[in-house]
Amino acid sequence: MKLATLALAALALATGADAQTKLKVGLMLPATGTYAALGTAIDNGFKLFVTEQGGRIAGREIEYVRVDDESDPAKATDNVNKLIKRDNVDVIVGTVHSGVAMAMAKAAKDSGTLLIVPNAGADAVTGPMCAPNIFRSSFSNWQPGYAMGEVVAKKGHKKVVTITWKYAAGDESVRGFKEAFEKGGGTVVKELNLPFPNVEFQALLTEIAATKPDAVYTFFAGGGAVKFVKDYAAAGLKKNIPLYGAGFITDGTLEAQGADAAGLFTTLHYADSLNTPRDNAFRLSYAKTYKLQPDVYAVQGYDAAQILAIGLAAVKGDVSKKAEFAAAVEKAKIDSPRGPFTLSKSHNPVQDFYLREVSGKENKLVGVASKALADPGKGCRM
Amino acid sequence: MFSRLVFVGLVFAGLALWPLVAGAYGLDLVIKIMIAAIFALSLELLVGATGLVCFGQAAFFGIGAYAAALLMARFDGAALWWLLPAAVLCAGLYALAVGALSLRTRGVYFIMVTLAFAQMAYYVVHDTPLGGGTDGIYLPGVPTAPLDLGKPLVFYGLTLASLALVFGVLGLLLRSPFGRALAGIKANEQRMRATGFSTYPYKLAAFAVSGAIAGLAGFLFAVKDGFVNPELLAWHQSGSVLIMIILGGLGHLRGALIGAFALALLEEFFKSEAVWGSFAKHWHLGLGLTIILSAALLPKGLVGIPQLWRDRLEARGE
Amino acid sequence: MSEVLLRCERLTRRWGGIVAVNEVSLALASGEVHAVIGTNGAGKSTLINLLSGEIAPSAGVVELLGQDVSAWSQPRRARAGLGRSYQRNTIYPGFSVFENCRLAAQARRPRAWRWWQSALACEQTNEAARAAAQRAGLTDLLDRSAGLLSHGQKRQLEIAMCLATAPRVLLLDEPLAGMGAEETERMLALLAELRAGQAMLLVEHDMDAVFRIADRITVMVNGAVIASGAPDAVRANADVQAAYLGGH
Amino acid sequence: MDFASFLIQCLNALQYGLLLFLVASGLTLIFGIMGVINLAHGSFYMIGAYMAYALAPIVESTFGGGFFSTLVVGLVLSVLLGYLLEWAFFSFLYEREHLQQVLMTYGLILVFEELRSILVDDQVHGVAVPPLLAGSLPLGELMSYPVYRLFVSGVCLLLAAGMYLVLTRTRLGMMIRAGASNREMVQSLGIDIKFLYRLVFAAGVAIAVLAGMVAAPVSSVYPGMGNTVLIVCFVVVVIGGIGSIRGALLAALLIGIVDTFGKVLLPSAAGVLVYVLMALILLWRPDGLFKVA
Repeated sequence: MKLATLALAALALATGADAQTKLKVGLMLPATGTYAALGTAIDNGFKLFVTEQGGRIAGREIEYVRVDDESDPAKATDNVNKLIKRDNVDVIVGTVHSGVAMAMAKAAKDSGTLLIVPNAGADAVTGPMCAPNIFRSSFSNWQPGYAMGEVVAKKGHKKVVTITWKYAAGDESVRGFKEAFEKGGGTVVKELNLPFPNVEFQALLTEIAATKPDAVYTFFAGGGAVKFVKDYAAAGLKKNIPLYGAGFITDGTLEAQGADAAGLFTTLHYADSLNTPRDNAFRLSYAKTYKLQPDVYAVQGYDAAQILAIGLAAVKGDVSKKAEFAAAVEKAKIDSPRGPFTLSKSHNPVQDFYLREVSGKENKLVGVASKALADPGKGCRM
Repeated sequence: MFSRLVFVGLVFAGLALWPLVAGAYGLDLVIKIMIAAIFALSLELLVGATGLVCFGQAAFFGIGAYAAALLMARFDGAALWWLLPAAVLCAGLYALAVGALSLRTRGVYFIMVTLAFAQMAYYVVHDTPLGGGTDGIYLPGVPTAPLDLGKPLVFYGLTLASLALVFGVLGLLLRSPFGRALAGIKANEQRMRATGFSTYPYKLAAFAVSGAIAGLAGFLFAVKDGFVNPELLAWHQSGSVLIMIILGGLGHLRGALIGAFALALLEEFFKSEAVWGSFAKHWHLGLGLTIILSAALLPKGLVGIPQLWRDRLEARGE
Repeated sequence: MSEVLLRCERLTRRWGGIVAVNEVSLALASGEVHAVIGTNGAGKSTLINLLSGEIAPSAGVVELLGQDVSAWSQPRRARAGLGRSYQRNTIYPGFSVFENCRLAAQARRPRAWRWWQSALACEQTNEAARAAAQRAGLTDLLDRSAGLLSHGQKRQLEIAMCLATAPRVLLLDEPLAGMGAEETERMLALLAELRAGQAMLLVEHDMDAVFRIADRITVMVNGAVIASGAPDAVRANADVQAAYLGGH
Repeated sequence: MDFASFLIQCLNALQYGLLLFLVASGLTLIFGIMGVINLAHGSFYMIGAYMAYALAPIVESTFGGGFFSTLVVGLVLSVLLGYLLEWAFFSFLYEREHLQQVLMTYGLILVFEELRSILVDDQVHGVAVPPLLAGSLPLGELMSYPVYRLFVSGVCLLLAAGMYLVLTRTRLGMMIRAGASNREMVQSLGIDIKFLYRLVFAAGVAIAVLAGMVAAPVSSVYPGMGNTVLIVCFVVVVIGGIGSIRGALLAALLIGIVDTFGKVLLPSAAGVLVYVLMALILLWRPDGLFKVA
C-alpha cells in the first residue's frame, strides 16, 4: 500500500511536464554533507542577481528547481538527469564537487542543456570536456596555483615544498603553481601528499621542518584547511617558513582559524576589500538580503546568473539558440563584483587573480597577482 | 508460495510495461533502481542466503564499472557480447581472490576484511592514474553492437532482462543442492562440516558468483552514466546496498528487490519539494527516521509486512 | 572379534600447558557400543572432537576403516563414514524435519554443480532422508518445522541426521542429556536397534543407561584413560571406584 | 630521515595513535560487550565536537569556568543521551538479528547529521584551545610542540588506564565482562542485565563524546567529521580484537605508526597502508591481536 502510494508519487514526478512560459533554472548544489554551506552561498548569490532584475531575466520569469547532489559522483548522473529529463529545465547551475561536475558536464554535453558551473574547478570541464553549452563562472584549479607561482617566484623564494590532498583538485593546483614558479626560476623540492580526506598533518609538517624550504605552497579546503593552518602554526612553522596557498585555504574558514591564519598570503579571484563601487554595491545588497557577508562562492553564484542573463538577452529568452547564446557570452565583458572578466574560448573566466593577506576576519587585498590570467584549456576542441 | 510467485510476476510485468507510461526520466529512474536491485541481489546471495556479511561489495560493483570504462577505452568500438562477460569476469575474479583470503575469518572480522580489500581497490583507482584518478573517467562511447545501448528503450530492455536473469538464476540456485547447502551453512556451519560438507568451496563459489553479479550491475551502471568515479567503490556504497537488503528483508530474493525500490522511492519522496517545500533540503532527517522506524517495527524487513498483518488478524480473531 | 572400524592410538591434545586428552588409545568394533564416561572436564568431548576431526590432535593417530585419517579434514572423514552428534542441539531449526535429514543425506551425493536442478530432484537422497527419519522414529513428523519439536524429538532428529549420511561409525555426544524418563527409554531402544553393522562411541553421564547398553566402557580422568573393559569389569575396578564412582 | 626527525615522527605516531584510541575505545566497549555494531559511533564523536563548539558560550555564561566546565557538562549530557538512546532504540533489538541494529544505527547517522545542520549550521568552526594549555614546547630546530596535544595524549592514557582498571578490578567490571560472555548466566545471578547494558551503552557514548570534545580544539568542527573517523575506529577495534581495551590501544598505536611513516616514506600508498595492515593482521590472526574469550 505504502509502496503503491510511493510508486504513484514517483509516477507523477516522472511524467509531469510544465508550461514553458517560465524559465526553469535547475540548481544542482550540495544541500547536505561537507559542502552544504558552499551550496547555500551559491544559491543565495544566484537568486540575488535574479531578484535585482525584478525576478525576470530577458523578460522571462524564473522558476527554480533544486536537487541536492550530496557531493556524491555516484549519484551525479541520476541527479542531473532529474533536472534534464524530469523537470525539463532550460539551464542547469552546479556544482561544488569536481567529480559531480564531471558527470554533469557529460550529461549537459549529451543533451545540449545549458550548464553553468559556479564552483567546481576540475580542469577537464573547460578542457577536454568543453562544449558550446558549458560555461564556468568560477575558476580552474590550475589558475590560483599559477598566480601564486608567479608571486612566490617574484618574492625571491628558491626552494618550495608543496603539500595537498592526493586528489585531482590538489594535483591540478600544484601543477599550476609549479609551472609558474619554475618558470620564474624557483624549484619545487618536494611534493607532499596525504590521502583525501585525512587530516593528520603532523608527519608531513615534520617532513617540511626537516626539508627547510624557503616557503610552502598548499591547497586545502573546508575542515582540512582549518586544521592545516592551525597545525602549521601550532608546530611553530609559521614563524619560520612562510605559507602560501590557493585562496580556498582561508575562504569561509577564517572564523574557525582565528589568529593562526593572520598574515597568510593567498591568491584568488576575489577578496574582501576590493572597495570598488561594483563590489560595495553587491556586498551591501547581499548583506541586506541574507543578513550574511558574501564570500567568493556567493560571487560565483551571482556571476553564473549574470552569464545566463547576458546570453538570454542576446537570444531574447529563447534557450534553444545555443550558438547565439554562446557567441554573446563569449563576446561579453561580465561586470562581476570581483572585477570585470571575459570568458576564454573554452568558456573559463579570464580574470585577475588577487594577492590577499589575512587580516582579522578578512582576506585583505594586497594587489593583483596575475592580470587577466587565462586557463590554457588544454584538450579543448571547440 | 503461490502468492510470492504472483507478486514477483506482477513486479516483472509492471517493469516490462513501465516504458509504455513513463517519460524519459521515469525510464531513467527505473533503470537506476533495477541496477540497484541487481546489486542488492548479489549481496543477498551472501548475506541473506549464506550468512556471510560482506562489507566490500562496492569493490566488485566498481570493478565491473571500471572494467567497462577501461576496456572500451582500450578496444575501440568493443562489442557488447564480449565486453559484458569480460567486465563480469574481472569482478568475479577479484571476488574469488578476496573470498579465498577473507573466508579464513569469521563474523565481524570477515566484515572488516572484506572492507579492507574493498578499500584497497578504492585507493588503487583513487590514487593511481590507472583509472583517471579522483575525478573519474568517461566512457568513450556506448556499445552499439549487437545492441545499440544508446537507445534508452534498448538499454531498459537489457537491464530488465539482466535483472530477470539474475533473479531467475538465483531463484534456481537457491533451490538447488548448492543453494540448500548454503542455507545449511548459514544455519549451522559446524554441523554442515560434521555432516560431510567441505564448506569452504561452497562459500567461495557463492562469493565469486556474488562478485560477478555485482560486476554485472557495475557494468550496467557505467554504461548508463557513461562515467565512472572512484566513489563507486567507496565504503558507503557497500553500506547503502547492505541497508537496502536489510530494509527489504533478509533471506528472500524479493527482499532485495523491494529494498532497492523502497530506498530509492523513499529518497525521491523525502527530497520532493512538492511535498516538503523548503524543508526538502533536510531530507536525510525523514529518511533516517523512516529507517529507524522500520528497524524498530519490522523485524523481518518490508518483506515481513504481510506476515505481520496476518499475525495481527489472527490475534484479533482469537 | 568383529572388524575394527575406528581406532585411535596415543591421541593427545594440549591447550597451552593443559593436557585435555592424554595418550588415549581406543578401538571401536562393528556392532559394538563403546561408552566413554568420566567427570566434567575429563576430556570426553575433546576426544570426540579429535576423532571426528573438528580439532587437530597435538599427537597421535586416528584410523578409520583401516585407513590413517589423521591428516583428513572433518568433512572428508564424515564422507568416509564417520558420523557424529553434538551435546547441544545442532539441528537446523528453520528447516522441516525432512529437510534436515535430506540435507544430511545430500552430503553423500553433493551434485553441487547442478545449480539449475531442484534439490528435491534427487530421489536417492530423498529416499535416504526418509529412511533415516524412519529409523529414528520421526516418520510422522517429516513436515514439522524442526524448531517446533520437543527436546526428545530434537535429539532423535540429531541421530536421524547422522544416520542419513550412512555412517559406519557413530560418535554420540550425550544423546540422553536433558531427557525425561520416557524419552530416555525411547532413545535407548533406538540406539540398541542401530548397533548392528555400525560402531558406536557414546559419551554419556547417565550411568544406568550406560551400563545397560554399553558393550565396553572406558573411563577417563583428567584426559587420560584409567580403565577400559566390559561393564562388569569396570564397575569392579578399584581405580574407577576411587576416582569416579566413589562419589555416588 | 635523520635520527632527530625519526624521533619526532615517533612522537607524532604515538600521539596520533593515542588520539585514535580515544575515539575508538567507546566503540570497542559497545561492540565487544553488547555486540552492537554501532555505525553511529562517528556521530557521537561529531556531537561531542559540536558540543565543545556550541555549548561553550552557554556554559560560560551560566557556570563560567571555560573549557573544563564545558567538558563536564558535555559528559553529563552525553551519558543522558546514551542512556535515553539505549532505552528508546536499542533495548528491544538485542534479541533480533544483528543486522537490524546496523539498520538502526545507520538511520541514526542520517538523523544526527541533519539535526546538526538544523540546530547549528553547515559551516566550519574552530574551537579555541583553553588558555591554560595554549603554550608550546620547542622541538628540533624549527618546530615546536603544542602543549594541548600532550594534554590530549594524557587524557587518552588516563582513559585507557581507567577503562582497564574498571573492567578488570571492579565488581561492576566483572559483571560487565560476565554479561558479555553469557547474558543468561548474569541474568540468573540476579543482576539486572538491562540496566548493565544501558550503563555500558551510556559509557560508550560518553567516551565518544569526550573524544569529540577533547579533539575539537585540534581538529576544528565541520560537517561530516563523524563519518571520516568511523571506519578507522572499526579498523582499530577489529585489529585489536573486539572488546579488548589492550588490543585497541596496541592497534591504535600500530595504525599511528603505519600512517605516520607511510605518509613520509611511501606517500603514494599512504591511503591503502592501513587496510593492508588490517588484512594482513586478520589473515595472520583471524580474531584480532587479543582475543577476548
